[in-house]
Amino acid sequence: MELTNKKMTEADFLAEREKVRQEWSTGWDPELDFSVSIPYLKQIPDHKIFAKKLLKAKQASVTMVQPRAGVPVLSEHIKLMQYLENAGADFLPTTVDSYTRQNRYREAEKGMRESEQIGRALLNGFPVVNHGVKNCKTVLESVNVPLQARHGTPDARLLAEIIHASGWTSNEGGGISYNIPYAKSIPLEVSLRNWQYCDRLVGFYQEQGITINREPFGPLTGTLVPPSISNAVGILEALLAAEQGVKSITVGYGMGGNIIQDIAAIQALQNQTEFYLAKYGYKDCDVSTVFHQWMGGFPEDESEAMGLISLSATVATLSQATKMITKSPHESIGIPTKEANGFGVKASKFVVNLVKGQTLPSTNLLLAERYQIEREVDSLIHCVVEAGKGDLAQGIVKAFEQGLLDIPFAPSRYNLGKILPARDNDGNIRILEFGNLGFTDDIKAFHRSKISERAAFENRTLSFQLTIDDVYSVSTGKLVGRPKNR
Amino acid sequence: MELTNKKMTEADFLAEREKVRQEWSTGWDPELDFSVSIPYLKQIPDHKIFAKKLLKAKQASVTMVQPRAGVPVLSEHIKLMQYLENAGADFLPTTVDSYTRQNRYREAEKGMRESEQIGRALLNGFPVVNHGVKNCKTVLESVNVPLQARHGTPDARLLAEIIHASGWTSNEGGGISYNIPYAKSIPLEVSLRNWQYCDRLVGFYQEQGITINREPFGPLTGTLVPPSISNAVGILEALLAAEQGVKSITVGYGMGGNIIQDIAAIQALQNQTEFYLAKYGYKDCDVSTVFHQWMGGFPEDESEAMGLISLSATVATLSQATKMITKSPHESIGIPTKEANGFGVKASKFVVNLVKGQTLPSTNLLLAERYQIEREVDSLIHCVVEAGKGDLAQGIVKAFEQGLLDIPFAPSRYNLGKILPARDNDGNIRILEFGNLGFTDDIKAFHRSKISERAAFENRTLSFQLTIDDVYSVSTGKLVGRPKNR
Amino acid sequence: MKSIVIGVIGADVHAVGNKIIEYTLENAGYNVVNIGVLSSQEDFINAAIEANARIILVSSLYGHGEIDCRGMRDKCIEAGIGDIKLYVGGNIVVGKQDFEEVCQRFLAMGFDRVYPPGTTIDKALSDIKQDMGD
Amino acid sequence: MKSIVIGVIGADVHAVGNKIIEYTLENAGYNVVNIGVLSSQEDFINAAIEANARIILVSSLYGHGEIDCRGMRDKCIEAGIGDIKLYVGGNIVVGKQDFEEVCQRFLAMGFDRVYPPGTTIDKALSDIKQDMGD
Ligand code: B12
Ligand code: B12
Repeated sequence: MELTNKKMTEADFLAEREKVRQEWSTGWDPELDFSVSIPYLKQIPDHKIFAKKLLKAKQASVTMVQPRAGVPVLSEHIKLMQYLENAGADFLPTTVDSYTRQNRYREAEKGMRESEQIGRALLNGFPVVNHGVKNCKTVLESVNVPLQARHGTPDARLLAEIIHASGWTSNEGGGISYNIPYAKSIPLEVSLRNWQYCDRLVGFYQEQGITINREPFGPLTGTLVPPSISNAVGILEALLAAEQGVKSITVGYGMGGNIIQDIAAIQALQNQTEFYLAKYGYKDCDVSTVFHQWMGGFPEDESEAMGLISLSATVATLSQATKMITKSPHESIGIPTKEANGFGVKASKFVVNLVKGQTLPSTNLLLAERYQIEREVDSLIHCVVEAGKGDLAQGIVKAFEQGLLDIPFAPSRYNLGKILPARDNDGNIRILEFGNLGFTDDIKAFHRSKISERAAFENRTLSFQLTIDDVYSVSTGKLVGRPKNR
Repeated sequence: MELTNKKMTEADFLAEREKVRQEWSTGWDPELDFSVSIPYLKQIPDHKIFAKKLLKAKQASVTMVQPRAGVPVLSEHIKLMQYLENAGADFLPTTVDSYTRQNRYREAEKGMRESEQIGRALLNGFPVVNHGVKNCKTVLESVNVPLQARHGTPDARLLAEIIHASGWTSNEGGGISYNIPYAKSIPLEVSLRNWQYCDRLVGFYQEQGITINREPFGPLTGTLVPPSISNAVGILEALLAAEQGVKSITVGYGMGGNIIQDIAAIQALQNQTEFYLAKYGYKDCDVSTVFHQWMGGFPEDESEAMGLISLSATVATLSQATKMITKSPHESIGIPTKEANGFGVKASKFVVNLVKGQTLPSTNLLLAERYQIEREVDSLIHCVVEAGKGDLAQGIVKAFEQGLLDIPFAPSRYNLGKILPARDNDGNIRILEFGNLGFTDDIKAFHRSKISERAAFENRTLSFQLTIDDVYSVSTGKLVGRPKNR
Repeated sequence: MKSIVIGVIGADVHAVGNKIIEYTLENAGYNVVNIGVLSSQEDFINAAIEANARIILVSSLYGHGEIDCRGMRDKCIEAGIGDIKLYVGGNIVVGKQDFEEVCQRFLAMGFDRVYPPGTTIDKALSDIKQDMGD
Repeated sequence: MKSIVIGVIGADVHAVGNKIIEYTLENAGYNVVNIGVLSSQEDFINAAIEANARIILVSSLYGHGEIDCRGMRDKCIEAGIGDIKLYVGGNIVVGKQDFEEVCQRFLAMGFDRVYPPGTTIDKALSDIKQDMGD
């Protein structure tokens, strides 16, 4: 069956569902039956429902705080969640381990059991599928804020079934954003198809009056991603989700480092997601935004990391993103202890409380940057639509094939990998090599002139070295990766 | 001899100098003789000269980082300084203990000796006078950046002699800013007179071709000080210093919390200090600014404190202040360990490096706030000039007597203590009770309307309770001290 | 009205907390004698005798509290008010120290109640009420 | 040109460092065989045999390195390249652990060189040169 951007029929969906539930023993659990999951989801109190809390935050213009966190053993994971809630997290995550993300449940099982035995985490997250509905419900029932799964799974169908049936009211991911940065050889057709299922599941619950939030993963590879590329991907995934009946969508963006560009990007993202949803006829979606604290390589020094975390929190708050994802002072080293994770949450929350209500006024500079991002997004989406001859899902596959959409530093072989980003003289992320990126000539000229300005200032030629220097720059305490003598 | 704002004659200065050197045994030290100190100061390399490094920073629009720090025992103090230099401090301080600040050298001696013996600091700083020139030179020679004394001493004449002869090329303080917040019963005539001496000493060195920097203490009581009041005091002290021959002046400001107001305050301070110096005929002074990270009560939690420190650093950098004074995560508890102090330095420095070059564009809001501060400063300085019938020093004494100048929460009985500050709805620091403050009626009306707006929003009457709530607010993680139900 | 003497001891000029303590205790219904900052042990004791106070509440913020408070109980005894309650709070020693130890040091000096940094006056109100017999 | 095999082991997709390592080692004059992310022990070993490599440089960033690297030396021996140098670096275990201990664990697994987090490839170049006999 060819991939198209069409709502799955209920029959197709239910038939596929039977197969999905066969993938691992926990799928057989009768608590996954809709006759059990729907009443369970309906009795969840408002304060644990993602969509409702997001809407309230958006209306109050207050930026909510959410960490990433997950450990393999249930009791430890609950302690972790409770600790982070006490530290002030407005939303809780459950980060899923990397075996589960690749549907390698056998290895996940082994890692989970061994971690239990030796009392030291051998997995980098909580294996939701192996834990199953019962344990996932226990997690939800141990906390007082909404729960979301955060992962990076090209095929998250069983995972989505299990978390939603457990009352976790949000799922992160998407057919592009949980494939291109997270896989090597999974065709986009496959991941897009799988995520249509995840979205259709949410749409199904929506039809029963249960709103579940969906969050495309904004930062992609987290490494020098130009805002228009990540915004375009977020908008495309929002459109695909809406087609399957999703009504609460949170689009995301990973901090770039130039304050004006970051705020412009969040404003453009909110604005254009709403615009495109309306344009395609999805008129009753709630759109909110999430700002990810710096997603690239972190400084090793913990005080510097705290500086970066708090700076990220300041920009997130000024941008009035609905939510921010926090980092910890251990970021460059390894999965944080709960204390280190709480440190990031508390500092971020403190900054939010002090800065909330303050915004960066709309200046020409800000408007110009936002306009630039919006034009670029329009150009990219236009290419996708053209490539798909009107079908968005087809368009996405084609666009990646041809490199019209291209994500820097992505591991996937279904990504052309020809573009090279670099910063301009003010630290804005621009593009040095376009490959086949779907930009009009005037947009390319703008990027070229911006990067040339920098190269001239640094008295060097345009080359991959600029990109490399910028990959290292923030972790070594600079925004622009200048050569030594500058 | 009546106090007037006139440059001390060399004869008067030298005569007084003989007496000052009698105050404590270390004053007799022949290294204080100009025949020794002038050549010593002349051989100090550029990178240890405050004025030169400040000028370079100002020209490059980079905000320099300086902590506060000082412990009683020499060897420990040197370790502390070296540690902070390694952490990235661009300038080093030496915070002086509170007995020395009150010229209680006998108690300082006792505290110093006892600290040496029990191996635990009993003094809250480095007793410069008791240490004398020899030890102070050892400190300077152990580091590679400029050194400054930071204290709070109404009579710092001997202290100034000792530090400058030791090659410390900056001294913080002033006749107002090191009296009103730091003393109870020392008449302003006395402290102003003493600081004329300190400034004249710097002027004397200047005549020998040696530039020493002077820095009025901007934050005053550090507690809800309206920007126009601290700016006016800084400008007045700059004028008094310039009269005595000081050429390098750094005026200061303590963060208030509203980003726009903070940036407006720094811009107004730089601008008006230059303006008034020129107006009074001091045409060749270098003016720079220093932004103090939040000076009021700090949150106890160390991660929150790190959030506040990094937020302060962000605002300082955006304001393009020439220098910032950092705080540590131990602030609310006690004098920090060197590690905790270094934590604040490193986080701040990291933020500077990431944010430098980025500014808040001049918007109407920013310009309006700056204009407001400038008008208020003009109004205050006008009152001082009037009160002194043309003599600034006399005017300052009279203005404080009458409450035309009034500093909130100051311990001095020479301060009327009638004004009460409070925040407006946006967190700007405004004035609730004016006492006799030298504001024109339209300025008062502006403040009243701003605070009434907040009171109306909070549905409560104007009272001291607003001020109290605002004293506690930042340390409890809010900018505006709202009542519980808001 | 029952009297309580407050002030900030030694060469300490931290005035903000002192003003708030005055306001809070007056609101709580006590006769507050505030001798302000930069006060000596003698200033506290004289004020307590004059006002017939039951409690002397010493603030020390700047770190020299340990030196400044030594011998205060003896001076009270000499002055004939040996059984007055002595409170101390603020940031009473230099730096972040183990509070248990710090507390012992001040109890040994004859203080009745010793508070760690961050104890706002509100949190001590119930102790005051108790010692006042309210 | 001397050959070196690089890649990211296990279910790990961190691609940025891998691309930079390739670039750096090529610049240093080696023939780099980059098997990319999501590579198994077998992928590494097959590539090493094919390219006649002297070093296998394993990256592991995501935390499962300990599980993923077990038995790799034995597999090399079985495949007849028992004396190949095995490097491992990145963020090779879960969380912030005492590196001495971590290092011992990997040495015991038969790795020759084990690097703590934050060791960029530049810092390992001199070790590589040495083991290559340059
Ligand atoms: C960017 C990033 C991502 C991107 C990766 C995009 C991509 N496909 O490449 C995204 C967002 C997708 C991602 C996903 C995940 N990530 Co990640 N990620 C990072 C981050 C922030 C930067 C990595 C990076 O690119 N650095 C820049 C490059 C140039 O440096 P590098 O990778 O370290 O490589 C250099 C050196 O390490 C060294 N090196 C590498 N290998 C070797 C080998 C030898 C022998 C030598 C000598 C040197 C060497 O040389 C390289 C070049 O100089 C790091 C944390 C950090 N470092 O700040 C976390 C981090 C690596 N990620 C982590 C984790 C756990 C994950 C996830 C499980 C998700 C999560 N926590 O939510 C998933 C895993 C997915 C998977 N299956 O692998 C953890 C690993 C934890 C641990 N080991 O305990 C880290 C450390 C963050 C943390 N503290 O939690 N991540
Ligand atoms: C504002 C401030 C200043 C202002 C004071 C202005 C003024 N005249 O009042 C200025 C800038 C002038 C200043 C100067 C100095 N300060 Co100061 N200052 C502060 C700061 C930031 C806030 C104090 C404050 O006003 N808080 C708000 C009020 C409401 O709270 P509070 O004072 O703590 O009082 C409350 C409670 O403590 C409690 N309380 C107080 N006393 C008592 C007693 C009892 C019995 C009880 C139950 C409760 C109680 O109730 C009060 C009301 O709720 C604190 C650090 C902090 N807390 O964040 C440092 C701090 C107190 N200062 C300190 C120091 C060292 C100094 C200086 C020596 C200079 C320096 N480091 O550069 C000089 C000292 C001058 C002198 N001779 O005293 C140190 C003391 C260190 C220590 N104990 O180890 C602190 C802790 C900062 C630090 N970590 O280094 N300071």
